[in-house]
Amino acid sequence: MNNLVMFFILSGLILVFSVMTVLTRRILRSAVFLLFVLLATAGLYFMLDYMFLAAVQLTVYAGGIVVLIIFSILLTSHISERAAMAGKWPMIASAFVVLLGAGVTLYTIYSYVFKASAEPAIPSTMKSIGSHLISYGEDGYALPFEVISVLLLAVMIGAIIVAKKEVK
Amino acid sequence: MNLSDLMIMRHELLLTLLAVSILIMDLGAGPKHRYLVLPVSLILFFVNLIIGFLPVREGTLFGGMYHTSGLIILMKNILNIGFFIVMLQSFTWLKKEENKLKMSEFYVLLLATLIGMNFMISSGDFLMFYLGLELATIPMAALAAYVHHQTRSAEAGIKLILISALSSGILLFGLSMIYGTTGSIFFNEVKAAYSSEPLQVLGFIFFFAGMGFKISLVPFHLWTADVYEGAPVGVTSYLSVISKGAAVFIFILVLYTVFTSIDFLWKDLTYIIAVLTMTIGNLFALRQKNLKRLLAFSSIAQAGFILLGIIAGSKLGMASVIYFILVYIFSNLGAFGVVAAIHDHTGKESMDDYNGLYHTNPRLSLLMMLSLFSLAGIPPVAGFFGKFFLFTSAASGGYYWLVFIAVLNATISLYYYLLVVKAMFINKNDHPIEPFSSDITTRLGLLICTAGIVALGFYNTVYELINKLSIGIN
Amino acid sequence: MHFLNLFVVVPALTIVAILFTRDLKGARWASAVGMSIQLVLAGALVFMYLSARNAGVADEMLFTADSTWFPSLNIRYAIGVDGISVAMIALTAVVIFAGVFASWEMEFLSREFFISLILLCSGVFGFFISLDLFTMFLFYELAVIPMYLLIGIWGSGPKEYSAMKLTLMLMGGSALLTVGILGLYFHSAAAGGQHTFHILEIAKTDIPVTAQRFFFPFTFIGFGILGALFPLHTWSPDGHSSAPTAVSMLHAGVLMKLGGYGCFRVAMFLMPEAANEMAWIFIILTTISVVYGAFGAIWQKDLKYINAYSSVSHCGLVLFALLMMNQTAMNGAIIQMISHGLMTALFFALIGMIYSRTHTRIIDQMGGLMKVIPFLSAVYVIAGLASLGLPGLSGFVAEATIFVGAFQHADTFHRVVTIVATTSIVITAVYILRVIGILLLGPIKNEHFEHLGDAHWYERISTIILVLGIAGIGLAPLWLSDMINFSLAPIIGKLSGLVNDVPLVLN
Amino acid sequence: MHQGIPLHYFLIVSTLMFFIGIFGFLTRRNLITILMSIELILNSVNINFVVFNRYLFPHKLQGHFFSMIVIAIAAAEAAVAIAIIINIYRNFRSIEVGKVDEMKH
Amino acid sequence: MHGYAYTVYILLIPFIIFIFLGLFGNRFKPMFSGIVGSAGLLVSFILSLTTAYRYFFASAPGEDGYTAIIAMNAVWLRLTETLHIDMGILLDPISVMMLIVITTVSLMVHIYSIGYMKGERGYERFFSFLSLFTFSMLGLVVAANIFQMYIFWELVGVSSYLLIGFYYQRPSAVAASKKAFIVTRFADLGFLIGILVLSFTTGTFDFQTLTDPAGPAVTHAGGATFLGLSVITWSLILVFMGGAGKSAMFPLHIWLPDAMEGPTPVSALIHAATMVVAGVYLVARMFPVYALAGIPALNVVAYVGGFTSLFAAVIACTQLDIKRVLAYSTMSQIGYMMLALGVARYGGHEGLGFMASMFHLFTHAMFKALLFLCAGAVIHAVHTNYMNEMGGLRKYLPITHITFLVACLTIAGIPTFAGFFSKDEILAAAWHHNKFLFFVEYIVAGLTAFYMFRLYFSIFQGKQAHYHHVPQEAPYVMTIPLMLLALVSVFSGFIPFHSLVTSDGLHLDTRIEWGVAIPSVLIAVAGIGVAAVMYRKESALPERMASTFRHLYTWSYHKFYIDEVYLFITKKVIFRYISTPVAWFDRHVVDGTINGIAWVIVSASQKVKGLQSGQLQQYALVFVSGAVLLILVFICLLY
Repeated sequence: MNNLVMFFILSGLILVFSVMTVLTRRILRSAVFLLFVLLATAGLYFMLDYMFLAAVQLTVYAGGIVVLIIFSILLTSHISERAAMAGKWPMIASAFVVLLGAGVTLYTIYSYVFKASAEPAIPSTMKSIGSHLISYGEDGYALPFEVISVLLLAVMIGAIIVAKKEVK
Repeated sequence: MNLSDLMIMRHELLLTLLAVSILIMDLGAGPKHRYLVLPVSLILFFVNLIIGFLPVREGTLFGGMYHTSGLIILMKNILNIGFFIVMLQSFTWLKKEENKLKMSEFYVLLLATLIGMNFMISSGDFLMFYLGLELATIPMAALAAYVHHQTRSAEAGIKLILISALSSGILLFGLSMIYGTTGSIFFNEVKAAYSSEPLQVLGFIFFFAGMGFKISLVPFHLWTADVYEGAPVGVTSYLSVISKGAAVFIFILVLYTVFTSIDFLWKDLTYIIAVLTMTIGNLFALRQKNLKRLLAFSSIAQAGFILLGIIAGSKLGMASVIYFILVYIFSNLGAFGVVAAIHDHTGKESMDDYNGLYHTNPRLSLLMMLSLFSLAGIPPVAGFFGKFFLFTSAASGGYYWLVFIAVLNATISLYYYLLVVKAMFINKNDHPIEPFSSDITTRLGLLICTAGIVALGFYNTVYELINKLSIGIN
Repeated sequence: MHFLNLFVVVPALTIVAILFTRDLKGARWASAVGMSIQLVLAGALVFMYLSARNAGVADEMLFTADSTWFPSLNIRYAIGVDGISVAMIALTAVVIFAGVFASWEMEFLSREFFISLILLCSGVFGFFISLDLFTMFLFYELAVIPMYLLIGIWGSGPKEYSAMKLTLMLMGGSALLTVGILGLYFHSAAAGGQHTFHILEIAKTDIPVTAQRFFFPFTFIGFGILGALFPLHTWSPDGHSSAPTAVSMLHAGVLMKLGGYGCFRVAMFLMPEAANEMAWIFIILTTISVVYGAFGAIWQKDLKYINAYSSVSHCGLVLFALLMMNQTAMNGAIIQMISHGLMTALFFALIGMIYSRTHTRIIDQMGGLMKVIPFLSAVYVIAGLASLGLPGLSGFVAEATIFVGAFQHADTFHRVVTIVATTSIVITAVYILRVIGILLLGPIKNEHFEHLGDAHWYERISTIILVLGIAGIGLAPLWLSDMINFSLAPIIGKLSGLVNDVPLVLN
Repeated sequence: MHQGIPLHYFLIVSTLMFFIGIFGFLTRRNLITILMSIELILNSVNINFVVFNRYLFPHKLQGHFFSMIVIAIAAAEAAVAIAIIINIYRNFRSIEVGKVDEMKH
Repeated sequence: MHGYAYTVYILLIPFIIFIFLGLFGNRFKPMFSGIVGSAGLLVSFILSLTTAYRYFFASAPGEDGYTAIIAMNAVWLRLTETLHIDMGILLDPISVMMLIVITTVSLMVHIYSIGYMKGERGYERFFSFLSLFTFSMLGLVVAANIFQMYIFWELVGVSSYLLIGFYYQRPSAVAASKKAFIVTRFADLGFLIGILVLSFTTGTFDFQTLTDPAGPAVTHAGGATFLGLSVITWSLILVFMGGAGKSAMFPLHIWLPDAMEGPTPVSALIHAATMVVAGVYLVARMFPVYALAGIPALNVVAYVGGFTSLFAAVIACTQLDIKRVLAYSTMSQIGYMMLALGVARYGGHEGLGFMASMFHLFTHAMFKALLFLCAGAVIHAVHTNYMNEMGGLRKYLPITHITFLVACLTIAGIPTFAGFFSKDEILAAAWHHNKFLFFVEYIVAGLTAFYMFRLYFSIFQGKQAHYHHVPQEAPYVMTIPLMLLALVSVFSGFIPFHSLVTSDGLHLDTRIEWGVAIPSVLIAVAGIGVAAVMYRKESALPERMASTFRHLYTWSYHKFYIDEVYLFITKKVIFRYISTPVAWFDRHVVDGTINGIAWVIVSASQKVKGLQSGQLQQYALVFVSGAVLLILVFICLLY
């Protein structure tokens, strides 16, 4: 029961701040709302016993991305600047499409009977996660782990190249 | 698992090694010797290309996340060939003064995307697939935004990164549904558990939309033209050929090996999308004056043709698709090579600038014509065979009306290809592009394209090899 | 190397030779030599073919060769000829030979011109020797596409428009054709069997009637567009009028015959039941085309337009006769193809030669040319007479055979349309004589014309070889007719056969 | 179900979040807020993966690691996107998406 | 076996001369081609005479009378199992007779032309064409096969075209040649369709099989009918249409007067003596079929012939161009022949008309050729075609005058001259079968005498016209043929046609039926008398007559406006209301549709460009909408 209450609080936060993120006209606020959403999501992960993931969510998402976003906002806009929204018709069209999509998707999800696996769960402790992460066998994630390092390297170079000021 | 097992990943490892060595060379070389990095990387990549053809063990690694087969290696080699040509073609542009400080990074980024594609093709689960896809996409955005002083380049970059993020979001949502309904992200397990439950269909369609973005299928194509136009020519040709080719490869692999149980569904889906893609692509291409943009839309239409092979769901279909991609690499890179050469020397890329080109630069015009004819599917160049085989595979599934629509579209596409031919050969121009001679690398690139366009059709071994390796839905 | 391969190899070598030349002089001599060899080869082929037949060889196709190209798809490079293709090859050789000499003074980008021209003709030769639908289709498109450049670069008038229209319409035709060919391919074997593109092998299998009904229109119209089937003929007047001389010759003379040839060799031969069922639709269309083309020609003022419409009429007669589906009429159709090929080539050659002198093609601006350029004028009259079906020239042989054959049909409908079609011979006479009257006879309208020079030696070669062909067939048609008849027999046999009905698989 | 919360509840939240993100993507005029919408989308996907993993297939950690990778990629994407946005800002002096339409038709 | 194989040379010699002169004629002096042509024809003439002698006289006719001989036959083109076009030579009484007619007249014309055409440009071309014509005409008459006949029929037509248009720089000649060709071509269309129908019904082209009274044509006569007539009858009517065209029967006659634009020897040979009777010959050739299987068709022949003879005679009375008068006279006389055939029946005395027709054909060929050659000599001398610009030439051109007079008397049917005998037979045949036509022919006889002597008096008598230079008699090379032909005209009436050329090959007993003959002679004399009164001396009588019968005169003078009707049909109807709309339709509707498709595609391309707005969010909207739409379609509708 507690969990349920907790869930409703968290999901309520998520949904409200999500909406506010996309609707508020102040960009910085929007970033802050996003931060709340991400934090609440982390809360969900905690609830589901995925501590490590929740930590990652907090550090990388809330700590990294949102900070990056806030920096860039500060770099490119004034605090007081109010962001414009799309015109009336794009809004209506987008809302229509989104509502339709959400409706169909929800309906489909709701009418689907999920089948749980009967096999016993494995613990999601730091230790097991760590060993999975460096394992290269069944259910091991060493390869993605390595590849993502290549990705990050490439992205680093790319971001530098793009953002670097031209030497005239 | 031991070291020799890792050799199964030879393609990816070598590429990574290459990327890192270029980076180190670039860092290590003093300002005086930096210009040497480019030719050295070219040569190294050529060596890699050759090594790629050496026999390698097939196998599965990392608990099924990574696997190779003769087919996959073939695909990787095809991509390598295209990559080499792109490297050759962007050489002149990279040497320019404006790129002095970011020459070798270009190759590194390109290599990173190629590594991503290789992983993507070799992936045995959706995680690696997704990772490869992103690795092949995100650096692309940086490459598209490579030219600082051009607003268009930045515009291309932002459009690419944002739409690709959106599409990967949608794709991921689909994947999450696939995961939720099948309990696995591994291809073979997903295959076993997949049926046509509505939620699974939904997941599949989101997945399809995400792939549609990469292959630029209508209606997920709109970014294509803008990005192609704004990005540097080398990046555009890379996007239009290698990037798209890799996406098609993994797409067809996934369709043929994972979603076999809902083939009726994706066949219908492909039917609709194929018709839309060919027609819309052509309609937009009709009135383009900018060569890059024209080729962008034409490449959308070509993607529609590719679907004709996919829809067959047979060994023949896959062979035709792979063969077509190979042909398409040569033809499109031939066309882009000419555009790049002219752009490098004159900065012009409008069709009107090409008026009377034949009288000043006959060889470039001839190659351009050959490439365009190959794209249009005119014999005796390779494109004819490629297209004909695609049509054959669609017909083998009984999709005769689709073939008919496709061939009509091929006729429409011939119209705008001929417009370019007309500009070069027929139109008069008081100030035609002056005769110029290109770098050895550009020439080499164009030569490879020409050879490919001319010989690929008649040299049946290539097709037979592809056919031997291809698979179909059983 | 196999003998028939030479027909593709010689043009290819000629093209290579032209690549090594520097200017017009070299290019034209290289072409002339190459095409003379080709002419000799064609003559040798006719001779070899006839002697083989006389020696009692009864195979459907002679000089066959078959090598696999794409084994997985069973695409083969299969070649072979029967009497009909031999005749068409001979026609092509004559016309291209004449065409080379007719473009003797092509100054502008001469090497490119001759290369494209010969590329075109190699496509045509390849088409006629092919027994495999794939290679046939390949050569077909190969023959069509150089037209764009040939008309676009070296043409006159609204050349870009015409070139584009011609190319697109013909490619539209090949769009239909693709479907037809693929349909044939996938119905060429019983379930589980190896599909094939080989014409003779497809002919041995019974394609389900439902499939035939679907694919016959595709194939027939596809080829029909090239054969100027009404109402898809409009590329022809524009294309022909804008094309340079040799191209008009080759296009109207030979390329349009690809359409007729394909119509019966592929569409009708391989899908006989559907051909029988649907013939009436196309008979009506072709009847219209025959009469309509002739009426259309009366009104025209441009020489090339007149001839183009006349081609519509005459080629309509080819398809008309083919659809009659009896041996006599089909024989007539093939003779008509050859006859029309020769005479229309002659017409276009002459029009080109006259144009190069008078710099106009509008008949009202000319007159009395007979006095100043008697040779060309006399040949023009001969061509005209051949066109209106004068006995002793090839046109008559063809028309007589067609009309007699068509009229032998037991069905009243066929006989009625035959009578309608025969009226074209009067209308043809009207426009031919009108042109001759205005153009060649009467007083000289323009004093500049007083000093025109008559034909040069190369122009004489070009025209005389065609006149010889026309008169040769006209005076002694029996050998040709017999040669064709022999090869028609299996086709007719197939057309009157029956197969069982199996449903068509179609998504 | 798990701890008394039905699976569907999570899915409803994530789905709504997904579409809110898409709505934001479609309507916000500022490139950075568009980027934030993307983060919403990715976040919702993560919830899906995690929830599926926990509720349905806890015998492996596929969903869990998938989410992790997505988070990492989201970061990478954001990095490049922000780099380009800064570049755009330099070029256009604005990060209004409507102004970035030099190439069209 | 039969020993007639040499007859092929009768044909081949002119053909070789045609080829030779056509290719190399201009290498030699002009006179050379004339001599070569005439010499060649002389050989043909002698061979023809030999053939005739051998055929008719050297061996007595058998029980079946004169039977047909196939001198040679070779397949030229195989069409079906049974139908094949052969090149053969069929010798029977009428073809042998025609050989004589053609070679004789042609020889005379050749010799005459050597003088007449002197100094003309294209001399060798003229002789080359003449040879071509002779070849074609000979081929036509000896044809063993109806399709062979059609082939030569066409060749004759084209030779006629070439010769009428000989003065190709004269627009009127060009127009006339074109008209001749097209009108006859139109008629030949009927002939061709007739052949098609006939061959379809009978399964043969062969004349002998066709005309065999027990053959398929006759036995199939009772077959299917169309509009009340049997198919065979229809085919015969269609075949007759071809004949009517060539023989200038109403209403296909309009080309013949215009054909006089050709050189006069051509008119003599082609448009008087030989080609124009091809239609008569055709009907005669097919006569057994007509008589046994297609009586309605034969009636058509009779009435068309009768009407044409009257119609042409009326017009001839008012024309001023002497060649045109002769042309209408030719039409009128051919009408006689047609009528004779039309009133004949197969076998015995019923076949009198057939024999009469052939007889008249023969005599007419001679005297009409003579008339034309004389006219040529006159024109040669005075350089005008119009009789009102002539007069009193009697003393300048004595030989021409005498020969012309002989010819006029012959055509008028004055006894002892050839025309009398042949015309009398025709009238007798008509009398026995159709009284109405018989009376028509009486009128025509009178009119004939009138207009011929109107011509004679206007040219040779009457007032002395003013000439630019003194007219001179033609050289001997021209006058000798005149004299020869005059001799033939006088005496050919005594040839025993009734035992040589009959409908069934058997001997036919005839005698002159005085009851018919005497009135006709009287009418002829009356006609001559009227002409003498009106034209012998200059008088106002013709004017008065003209004003009295003003309408008739004007209509007759304008040839009953038939030309105008044709002009209306061709220029207005075909050109303006068919061809022009067809051309318009082709450019705007058919081609317009094709261009319209292109336009639609291009404008669709223009319309959709808004989709590519450059707006990132719009792209995304399309992206998402596409995905949602697909989901809707596939989840809600399809699965």
